[in-house]
Amino acid sequence: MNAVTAKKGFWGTVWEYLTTTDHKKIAHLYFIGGGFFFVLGGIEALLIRIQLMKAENDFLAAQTFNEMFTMHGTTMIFLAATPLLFAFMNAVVPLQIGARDVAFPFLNALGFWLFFFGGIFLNLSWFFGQVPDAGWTSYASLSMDSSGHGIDFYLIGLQIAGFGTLMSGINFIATIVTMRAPGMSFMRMPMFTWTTFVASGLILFAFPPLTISIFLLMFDRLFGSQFFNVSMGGNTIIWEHLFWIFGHPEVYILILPAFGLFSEIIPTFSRKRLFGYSSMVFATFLIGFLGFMVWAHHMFTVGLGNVANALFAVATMAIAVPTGIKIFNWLFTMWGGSLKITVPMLYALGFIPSFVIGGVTGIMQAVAPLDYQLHDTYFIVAHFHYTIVGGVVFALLAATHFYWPKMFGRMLNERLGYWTFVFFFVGFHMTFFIQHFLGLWGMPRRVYTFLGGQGLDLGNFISSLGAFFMAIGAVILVVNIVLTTVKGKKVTVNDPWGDGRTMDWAISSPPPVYNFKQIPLVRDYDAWWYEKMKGNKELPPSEPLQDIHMPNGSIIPIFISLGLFIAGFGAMYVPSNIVGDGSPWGVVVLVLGLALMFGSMLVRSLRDDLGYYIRKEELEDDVERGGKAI
Amino acid sequence: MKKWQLSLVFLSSLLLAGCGEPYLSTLHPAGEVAEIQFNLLLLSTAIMVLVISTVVIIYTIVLIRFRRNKENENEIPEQVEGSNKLEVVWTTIPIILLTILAIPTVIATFYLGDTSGMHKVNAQGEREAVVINVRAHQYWWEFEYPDYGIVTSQDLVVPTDERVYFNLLASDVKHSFWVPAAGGKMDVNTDNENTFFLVFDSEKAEEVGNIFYGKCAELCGPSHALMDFKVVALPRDEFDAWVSAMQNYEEKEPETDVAKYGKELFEANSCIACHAITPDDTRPYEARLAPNLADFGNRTTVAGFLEFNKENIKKWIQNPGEFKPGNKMYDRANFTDEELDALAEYLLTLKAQE
Amino acid sequence: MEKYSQREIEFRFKKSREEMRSQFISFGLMAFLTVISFIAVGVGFPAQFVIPFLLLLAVIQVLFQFYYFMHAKEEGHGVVMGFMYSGLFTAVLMIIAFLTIIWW
Amino acid sequence: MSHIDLTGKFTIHNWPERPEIATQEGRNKLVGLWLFLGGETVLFATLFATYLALKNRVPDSSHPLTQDLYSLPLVFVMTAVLLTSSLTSVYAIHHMRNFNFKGTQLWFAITVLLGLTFLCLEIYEFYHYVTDYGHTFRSSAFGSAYYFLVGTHGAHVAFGLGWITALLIRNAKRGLNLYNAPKYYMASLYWHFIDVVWVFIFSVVYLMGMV
Repeated sequence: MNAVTAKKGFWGTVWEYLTTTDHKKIAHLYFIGGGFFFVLGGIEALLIRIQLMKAENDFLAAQTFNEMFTMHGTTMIFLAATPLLFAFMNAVVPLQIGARDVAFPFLNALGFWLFFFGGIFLNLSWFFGQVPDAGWTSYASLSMDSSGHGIDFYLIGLQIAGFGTLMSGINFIATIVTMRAPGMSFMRMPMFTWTTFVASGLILFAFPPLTISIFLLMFDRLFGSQFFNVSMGGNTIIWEHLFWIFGHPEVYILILPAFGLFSEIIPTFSRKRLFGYSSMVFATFLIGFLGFMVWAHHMFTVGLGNVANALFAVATMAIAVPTGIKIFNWLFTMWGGSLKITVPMLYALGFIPSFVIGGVTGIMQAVAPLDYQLHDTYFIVAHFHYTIVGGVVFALLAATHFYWPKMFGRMLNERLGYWTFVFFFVGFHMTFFIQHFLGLWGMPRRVYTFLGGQGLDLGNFISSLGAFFMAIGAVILVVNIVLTTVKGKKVTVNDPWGDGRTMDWAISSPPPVYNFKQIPLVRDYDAWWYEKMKGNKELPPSEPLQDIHMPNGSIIPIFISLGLFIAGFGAMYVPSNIVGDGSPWGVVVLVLGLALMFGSMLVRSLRDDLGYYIRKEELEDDVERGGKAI
Repeated sequence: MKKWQLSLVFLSSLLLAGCGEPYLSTLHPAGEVAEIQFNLLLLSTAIMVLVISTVVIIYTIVLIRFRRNKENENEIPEQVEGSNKLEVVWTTIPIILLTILAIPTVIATFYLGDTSGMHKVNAQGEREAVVINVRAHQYWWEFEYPDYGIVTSQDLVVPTDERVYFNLLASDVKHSFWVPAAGGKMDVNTDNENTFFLVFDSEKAEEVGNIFYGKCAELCGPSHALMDFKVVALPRDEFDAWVSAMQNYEEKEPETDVAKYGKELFEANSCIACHAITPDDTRPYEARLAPNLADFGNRTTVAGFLEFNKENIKKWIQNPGEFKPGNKMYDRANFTDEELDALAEYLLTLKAQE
Repeated sequence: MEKYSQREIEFRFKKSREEMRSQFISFGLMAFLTVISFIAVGVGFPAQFVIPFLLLLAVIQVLFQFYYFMHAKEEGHGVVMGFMYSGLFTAVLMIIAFLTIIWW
Repeated sequence: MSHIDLTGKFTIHNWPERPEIATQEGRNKLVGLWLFLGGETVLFATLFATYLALKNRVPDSSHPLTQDLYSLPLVFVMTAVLLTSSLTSVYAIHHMRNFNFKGTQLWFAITVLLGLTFLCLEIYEFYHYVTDYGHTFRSSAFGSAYYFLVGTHGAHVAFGLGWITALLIRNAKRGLNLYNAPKYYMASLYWHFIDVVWVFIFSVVYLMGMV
């Protein structure tokens, strides 16, 4: 019986995914989970735009509308964009650095399950009819004022998911530090690995402030503390600072890996080495560094004082420099190259001008006095959608097409992919370009309706129309995925795009469970391209063929996450909660949930988990069966 | 600057100013503050258009020149590592552009943030400038003139062509005070008072019939979208007249029977407990739970956003929850049409001046 | 599978004893610094002096902990110490911000 | 990587000089734990920042302030106990590297006892503030911030005690091997970090609170 090709029934497969610690399977889980929430967030967005299609529309009630955009923002940032990026990080980074897995496979699974249970917790609010309604920023005064458990769902859901994200961040850094194949020096690492590394560093330092700020608000709402109670000496501005100390790096956590993905796609389809690699690495670090020093530009109108506003304005502008370096390096990667316009490349080409627009409007908002006008209007809504959709979502869609064969062993249909791009790209610009002007014409953000006759009608109508175009694009993508999964052709080659440069394209699609039969020896930047140019058909091995040590699967991550999930419900109904519907049972459930969590952790710690070995002979079998490995 | 760049700047500024309503749009600056901000908008837009066009030009050339086709299908392009010279170029030029932008930014930040003028006093020890305490509540605005002993709400009355200073404080949750045509917003925090100033230009005010639109710009609950107010910008003499009329406000007995009945209802239903009907409300702002109704008859809107007519007053009194969900008056009442008529009639008699 | 000879092991123990001594000395120094901090406050020196002084002593103590007790001076700690200092940088930035622009 | 018998019998003759990083898992853990501590640094910085912003923020003068509350002798004793426990855990790792299992267990056990003493003193301190001063988690923003900062540190101490105790018990029969050597080492790193945080708590919270 071969460990790699063993056949399993449906439930066998389900069980395998529930207990998996294999980074490739976890990538699938992240992709499915993130994709699900992406669709959910997309539907919410569509409802928002339907409501704003005409003046004084009554499609959604005011309260429902507030819930809708709160959940849209929260879902898209925490439950869609981040996990989808994690999907690609998991699928690609270990392959790019020539590793058999991530540094902590168990933690990797735990990270996914925490995200998943956190996301479910947050969205259960819809079934309770008490939905978060204070915006994804949940500013303290309003979130303390919010009735019902909506905000509690937000807090606890994000807390659980946030723990998962933090773990994954640590895991990726450790993986990149310790698991690189021989010869893979830092300055030979592929760009996506670099951006994953820096983004994970940002996660490491940005999520603890979020954890604490969520605790502060949670304690105020559930346990009677006074952090944000002004009459008891509290201060609500603390929330804003902490939220943005987290929130600003968070957008770089999203955009840096997106940059990394494009830095893989553009050279591949330009058939040319990434221009200015070392300056790209430097720019990535600089963006990460500056990302921590500019949070208060979200708070120019709070009244921090002139000195603070001026300092943060100038610091914010500085970020344009490394970002500009990146844009020009991409352009000059293509310059002199041999451009092949595939679907992933289309997104890359769509990304550059779209993201430049999003970037420069960011600089406009860095001009503090001008931001007094732009802040909290549709201008900023346009700005951040240009960066997040035009940057991150385009990158995710591009990567979906680009890495689909590597992740699932089939090629997505190019023609359908092309139509997805057309609808999505046109719809995106239609939806958001006009919103710049809506903001300038005096439309605040987060309004459930607008009055007729204030010059806002046409702009809103155009914007809503664009949203439908984007929706059509997304539907075509889903159709494409379903069709491909059902009857797509299997990929038989390692490098289906033909111009792969990094080591992930040197092994079969999808790779065997152990990735590399022998850990490769890296001889240059773009290792696989280097070997190809040397006329080699495979990567040189750095070790003799020998038994491979593999980690065991485990069901414990689900139990740890479930424990936290249960404890979350208990915490919501403790007697001291602000809603006033608590009971002693809440405490009981809280304690039971925590007991389950700590108990599961204890079980994990007390047992020896030594993993298993894939025998040398089995590996040789694999090769005979079709030369899969390496 | 080259010719085409100039025309590009011109075109973009035309587009920026082309639409939007002059009483609401930031693109029709009606005062010094908004103008400074508008000029920064033009400057930054110009720089940014420059950047975008550079990128687009390179991008277009790349797309035209370097496509793979049948002939060069198997060619391997030269694997260029990079170019230090180019890196220096596209590091330096952005730094220069940003410096051009940063200098006016810093200057304007300090200029607009300087509210020391509000403490200036004349020889008699009286404050020279008009200072208004803005108190934001879910979902209405109160305007207190501490130097004149006047409290009013929903309609902010200001003099034109001079700096008007604001102290901002919220009673429940955070709001944000924004008169787009006159200048950028300032948050209304629950923690402390924020101060800033605006200027309302007399000519621009005339163009819009002396009324600018103001909005709450920070999410503050379900009816955040409707937390509007109006700014009545009057020439100094008319403003002074309004102030003295408000200072000498006297509660007049209603003349018609309907209005008298309205007053009885107003008192019997204890509307008076929350709504003051004279502008000299001396209670602390936390105790002023509802909009001051003195001078209600001269309001420009009902509830801050509905057209001002008797029908809307009646509808609002009967069913405020439908118009402003989550407002703190009540959801709906059960007045008869006759009672509503009387209440509206009475409220319309509350006027400081004709 | 004996990898180390008796001599190697004795050399190792010797090295290890020396390291212990240095760690004990650093413990003594840390204890001393702690006492000094308490005395500085107990005696009642002016705040402008005491606060920076306390912070300085605390930083020294932390460095002792990192490099001696937590073995950060041994090889293989380069990258992680880079992250640790980045974290400390973030920490300092945040605390400065909270001391200056929260109550503005 | 060929087979390494992680849980096999070891002697001083095949016991590596740095057993905690002799395996790939150990190296991963070392990096991972230090990274975690980097994250914890920011976490505690957030708490310190919040505390400093809300220090002495009380609704009215009936509430005690830092100067009224803190007592230096108690804090000094707590500091001494925790600092000593840091030294004992260094001893434990010293013995682990020298393949002295009994020494490792003994010194970690002493560490646990010292940690427990510290925790009891802290609980006594909180109890004292609550009953004698009415200074609670809910009485003011200052109270909330104080208990959250110092309490989070206390929770870390408690977690560390649980961690080390679990290690002592699980390994009692197993002895030292390359599977559990990294576990001991990581626990001791974590324990030192708790002391690092305490250095700042006694300096910034208690001592500066008395200045």
